[in-house]
Amino acid sequence: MELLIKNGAVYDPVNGIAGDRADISIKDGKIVEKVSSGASVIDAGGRLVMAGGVDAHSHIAGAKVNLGRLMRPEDSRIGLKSRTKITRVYSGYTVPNVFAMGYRYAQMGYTTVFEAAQAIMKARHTHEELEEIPIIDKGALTLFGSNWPTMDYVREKNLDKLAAYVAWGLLASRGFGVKVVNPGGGEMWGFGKNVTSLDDVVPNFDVTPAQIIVSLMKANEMLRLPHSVHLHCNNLGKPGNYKTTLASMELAKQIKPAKDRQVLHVTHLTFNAWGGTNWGDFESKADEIANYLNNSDNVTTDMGQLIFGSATTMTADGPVQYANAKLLHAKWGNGDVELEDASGVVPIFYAKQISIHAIMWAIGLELALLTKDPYKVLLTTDHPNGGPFVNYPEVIALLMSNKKRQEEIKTLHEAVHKRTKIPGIERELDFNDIAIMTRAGPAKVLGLLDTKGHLGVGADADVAIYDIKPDQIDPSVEYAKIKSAFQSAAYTIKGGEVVVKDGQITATPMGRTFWVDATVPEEQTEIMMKDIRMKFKNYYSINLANYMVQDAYVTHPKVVKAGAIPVKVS
Amino acid sequence: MTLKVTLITGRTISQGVNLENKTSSDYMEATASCELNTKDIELLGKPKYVKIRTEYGDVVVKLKENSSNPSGIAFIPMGPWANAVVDPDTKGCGMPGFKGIPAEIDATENKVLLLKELMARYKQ
Amino acid sequence: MQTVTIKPRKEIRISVEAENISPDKFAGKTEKEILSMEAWMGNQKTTLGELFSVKVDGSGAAADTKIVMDGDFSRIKRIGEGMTAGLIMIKGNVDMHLGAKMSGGKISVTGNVDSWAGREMKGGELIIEGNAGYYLGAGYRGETCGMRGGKITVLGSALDFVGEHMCGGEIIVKGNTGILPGLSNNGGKIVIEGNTSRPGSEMAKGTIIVNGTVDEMMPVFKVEGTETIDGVTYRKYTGDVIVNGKGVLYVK
Amino acid sequence: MNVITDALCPFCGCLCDDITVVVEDNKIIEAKHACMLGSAKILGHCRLGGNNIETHHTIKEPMTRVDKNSNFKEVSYDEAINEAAEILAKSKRPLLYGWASASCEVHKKGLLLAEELGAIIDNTASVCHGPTGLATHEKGSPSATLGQIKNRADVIVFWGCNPVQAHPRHMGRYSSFARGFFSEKGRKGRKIIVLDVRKTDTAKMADEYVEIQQGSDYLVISALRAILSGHADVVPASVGGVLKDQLVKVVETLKTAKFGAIFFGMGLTQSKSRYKNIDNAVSLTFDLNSFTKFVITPMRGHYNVTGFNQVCTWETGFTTAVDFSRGLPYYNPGETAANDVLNRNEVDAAMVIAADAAAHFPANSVRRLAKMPLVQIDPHWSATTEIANVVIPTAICGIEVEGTAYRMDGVSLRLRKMIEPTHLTDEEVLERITQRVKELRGE
Repeated sequence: MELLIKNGAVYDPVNGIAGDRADISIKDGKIVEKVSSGASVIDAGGRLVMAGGVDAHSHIAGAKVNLGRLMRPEDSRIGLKSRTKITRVYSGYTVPNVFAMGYRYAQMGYTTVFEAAQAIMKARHTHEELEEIPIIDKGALTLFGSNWPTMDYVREKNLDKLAAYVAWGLLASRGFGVKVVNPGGGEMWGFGKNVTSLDDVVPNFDVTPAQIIVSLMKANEMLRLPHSVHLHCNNLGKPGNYKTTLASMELAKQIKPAKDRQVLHVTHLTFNAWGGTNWGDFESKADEIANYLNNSDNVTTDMGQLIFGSATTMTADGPVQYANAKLLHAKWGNGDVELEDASGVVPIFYAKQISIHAIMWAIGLELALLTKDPYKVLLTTDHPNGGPFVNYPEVIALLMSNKKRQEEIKTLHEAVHKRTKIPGIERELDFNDIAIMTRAGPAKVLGLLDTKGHLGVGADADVAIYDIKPDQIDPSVEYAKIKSAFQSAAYTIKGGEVVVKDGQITATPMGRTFWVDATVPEEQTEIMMKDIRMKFKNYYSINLANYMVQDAYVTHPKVVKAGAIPVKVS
Repeated sequence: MTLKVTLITGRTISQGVNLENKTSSDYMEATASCELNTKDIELLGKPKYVKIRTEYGDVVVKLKENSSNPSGIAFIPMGPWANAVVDPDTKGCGMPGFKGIPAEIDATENKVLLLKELMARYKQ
Repeated sequence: MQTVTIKPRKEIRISVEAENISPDKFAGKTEKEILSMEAWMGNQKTTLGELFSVKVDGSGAAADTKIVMDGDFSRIKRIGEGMTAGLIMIKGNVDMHLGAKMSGGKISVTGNVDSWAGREMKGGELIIEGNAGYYLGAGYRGETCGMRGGKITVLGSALDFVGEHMCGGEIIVKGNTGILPGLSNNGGKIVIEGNTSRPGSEMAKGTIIVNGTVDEMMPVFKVEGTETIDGVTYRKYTGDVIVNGKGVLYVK
Repeated sequence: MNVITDALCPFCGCLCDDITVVVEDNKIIEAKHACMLGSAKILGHCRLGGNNIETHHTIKEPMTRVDKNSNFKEVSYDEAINEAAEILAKSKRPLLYGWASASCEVHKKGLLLAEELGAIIDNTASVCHGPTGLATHEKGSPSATLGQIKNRADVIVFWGCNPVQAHPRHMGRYSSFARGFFSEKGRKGRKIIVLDVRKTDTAKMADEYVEIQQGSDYLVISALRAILSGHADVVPASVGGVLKDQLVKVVETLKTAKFGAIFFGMGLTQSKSRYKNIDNAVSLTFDLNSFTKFVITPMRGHYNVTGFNQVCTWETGFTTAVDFSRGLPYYNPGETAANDVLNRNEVDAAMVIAADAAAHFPANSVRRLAKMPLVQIDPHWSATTEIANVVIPTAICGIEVEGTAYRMDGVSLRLRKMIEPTHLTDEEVLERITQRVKELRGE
């Protein structure tokens, strides 16, 4: 099957194309040099063409997402759409059903999305949902930060075992990368407590969060994993936490990357670039974080942009969620996973006139606008923590238009003037920046730049065409047009197939699931497995034989090879 | 005499063991019964069978002794016999009244209906 | 002034969803237009005309529209849903969700109404001469607020969960109510002339007045002595203490 | 002889995964580690296995009958499937009920059929832990996997549940007797509190038994919460038949736990106040977390009743009792659950699959089912068979077919196939019914 996209105003930062008219040739799901005259043709007519969007951090599948749905029938009753001959039913806004999840991403021109947290023991559930999300390619990051084997090996300073465990854990969970959430805190939440700094000692395991982070970064690089360690910092959700965030970033300096990428991705900064000492003097410290990023090359971040209105917070950070539920008098979901991690789900409503929310809104934007290199700040809302992913076009419009920001600021609590820098920031991002923050950047951060995030030959034929003519629009002024165009792609092409036309779903192919198969020397795995077998015998409530995600749950796998020993090419 | 009780239904192990064995006498033995404590049984005159009546119907089951029941609590294992007398109202939340139904119990000479007979009643 | 008279054409077993029966929807419409309006019976799309005879006199805006319904509507759901103005007068019984989300106007019913009457009501008035079902003036699953405003009067009795999650407005039940009226009440007023049980659990704000007897009191209220309202002396309670509630419960 | 280790027991919500099954000539001759319930299921009722085959009645061939009082006629799968499709396609308010004894893969097919038909789809949680879902909508669900409880819990509460009878291996594997990392003393290191309306076998094993007057659980929970929040003064001397002194003692035990777990059953979900009991118990758990760590977990009955709720939630946004009649999913138990619509006599055709509605619904609902066109899909002859028109036997999930099931704590596991099936699977039958419905509708 061949397809030619003619006359696009192409933004492809990886290949140095910034708005030039170019044709994109597609054959058998890949971008190729050229196609035959028999190819079908889409005339982009000067409209904006980008690679399919890539989201490196979103909560789209698994136990806590489904708990969010279960807790919130009031959310599921909005966004409803009947089935058609092509599509299943849609439901939900902050916690959409699996079908709406895939359709809505595709409708925005996104083609690849990564679920940001799964416990190994609950990974089967994650994959059951991923299997039902239509169209998009996906993958899931696996939690390691409070796992007992992790902490044992960190304490023993046994990096070989740690690397073997990480490799095995990725296989067991069919995971893509190493997620670390409030390291050590998940274990402490097992008895209702938490760590408060990078140097607190986790009782019974005798390790600190800093040691966990550093060791996992080392293991990650030993394994040459495509993605770096993906960190949700300690003290998230607490005023003054920017110091912990900076200290965590600083740890990355000890590590050399094994690949051309960061060694640490620090996620959803909206929730951990906080100054002040309490809710009264709470303020943004996004400028400090941006300043750090501007002077460092081994750390990347994402915004976790806040969107006013309804959101559902969900995270493996169990203790912060209990604190939130208490503070908000909200319903509370908690999901401790034996020997592994915690999690919590709490609904929230972000209001413009609540000072804390107004400041948080500013943090994500400040971070993106004050950090010079857009490759270092990915566009996310930490769906659905900062707000649902369907609001990405709103974020794009805010980043591209100071006028829009200033109008929004007028409607917000006055704290946004005193305790953030956003009112004075004039920078407006251009289409190239946006293409980086939503395509090239996430693909690079994930280590998938070979096939994702760009339109060069050999890339996956994932393309979005938006109803904007870049040479005829002033995003600064016409931000409403920008927003609506990004909400509803003129075309989304996934693996060479037109899946969206004029914002409507036209086909629902099954996407692939990326996971990483990292090899370590067999004997290393065998030594590590002795410990694992002991843990299953004594502590897990299921048998080892039933633990690993079976092939039946990953029917369209895309296996990325990695490993501590050279991979044999077959 | 007529014994006034609060009726509850619930699982038992033999009800569970015979869950996929509904046509057997074992299942009937496991579920077509009513448990009362010794004192209540004596009040009824220690009959073999009892008829249970509620606002919603009546059913004949075998009487069994269970000393752990407080006086005035009658327990019937969940199943077709219990369901002949439970409250069909779902109280606005989908759940019928399987527990806490006011009931009257009398000794009876009538026989316990077989599952087939019980179901046949519903087809009339 | 527009008057729309609706009568059932046939006995209905499978409940019909007829949110189109509302002054807002009927205002300025002709008989023919109303007859062709959509309704759903189970999974079948149908029209009001298939189910009802409709007579229209005059024409007017919603506020000047009166809907007179005569007959058995006990399988017609969602009458007057979301209405903002006008009048619905029902001689007969009606099904669930009567006047759900209504914000203005008035609905009166001579018979009984099924559950969720006045669900998430914001304003207007609902008068029920017969009995009401469960969740009178309550909310939807998972929402934090039920009724927010307006007034509901039931001359008969109501079942469980009257005014659950109520955040405002007023509910008066002349007869008895089932258990847990005013559960999680967060504002508004509930008056029960008859008997009830377990009132005011988890109430944070709002007022509940019981003129009959309380079968079972929740063990979560502070006794505050007595207070006289309109010449009637009540035992006054405040709570629910568990949620540091500022709700007030008066029991005669 | 074939030995399958680490097999899952497809009976109760414990979903024990340590069963060793011995198979000979496609017959299961042994099921090591299984409890009485599990053995009965795996051995006794398996179509080809076990010693009880003569007494245990499975359905051999598809069967139909026009008149419910006449005898069944054995027919081909095609005929039965066609008839089932015709009944469902014609219906204005079809109900698809059951799903507890089937895998998640079956649930997915069922939800697709429900969408296609514009049906109401509901599972057995409706008469079991449906109220637990309703409480989750109100207050959430502070829970944990069972291993977390096994490793840490020093206080365990069983409220309105009787694991000795209903979940025989629960106390050994996950709760009272289980040993773990921080609980190497097992039972000796734990306090067990049982609250119930009668002294069940579980209550007899407790350190503290609190006998509640039937229907008063809600009041008792509120009293515990009031005491916990420092308002013991407003609590009367006796609540729900329990003396205040005992309640105060219980609160002291709860709040001084290092890790506490509450397990609850139908004693809460089915008693007066229904889901509000759970709502209140979740709040008690919430409140206790201000003092220590506490979690709460429902004792789910069937091995995969939880799985249906999971699949239904991720596919529709709602946990069960979903009404697709207007194309959009609509959810409101009290209005859309199986017994709501049956009690109101709204349903005009039904399909019961992997459950026995006729045995577990109140008489009034069964009477309705008995008088409408009724399709049953199940391996076993049950009360529902007695009132069905079309009966389609299928392979037994978890014994003859593999697939996914969710344990009571939401951990998903893969069911094993122990022996070869002799019948079509539920998935195949549902797929074919859906296909036939589409054809009948000209799609």
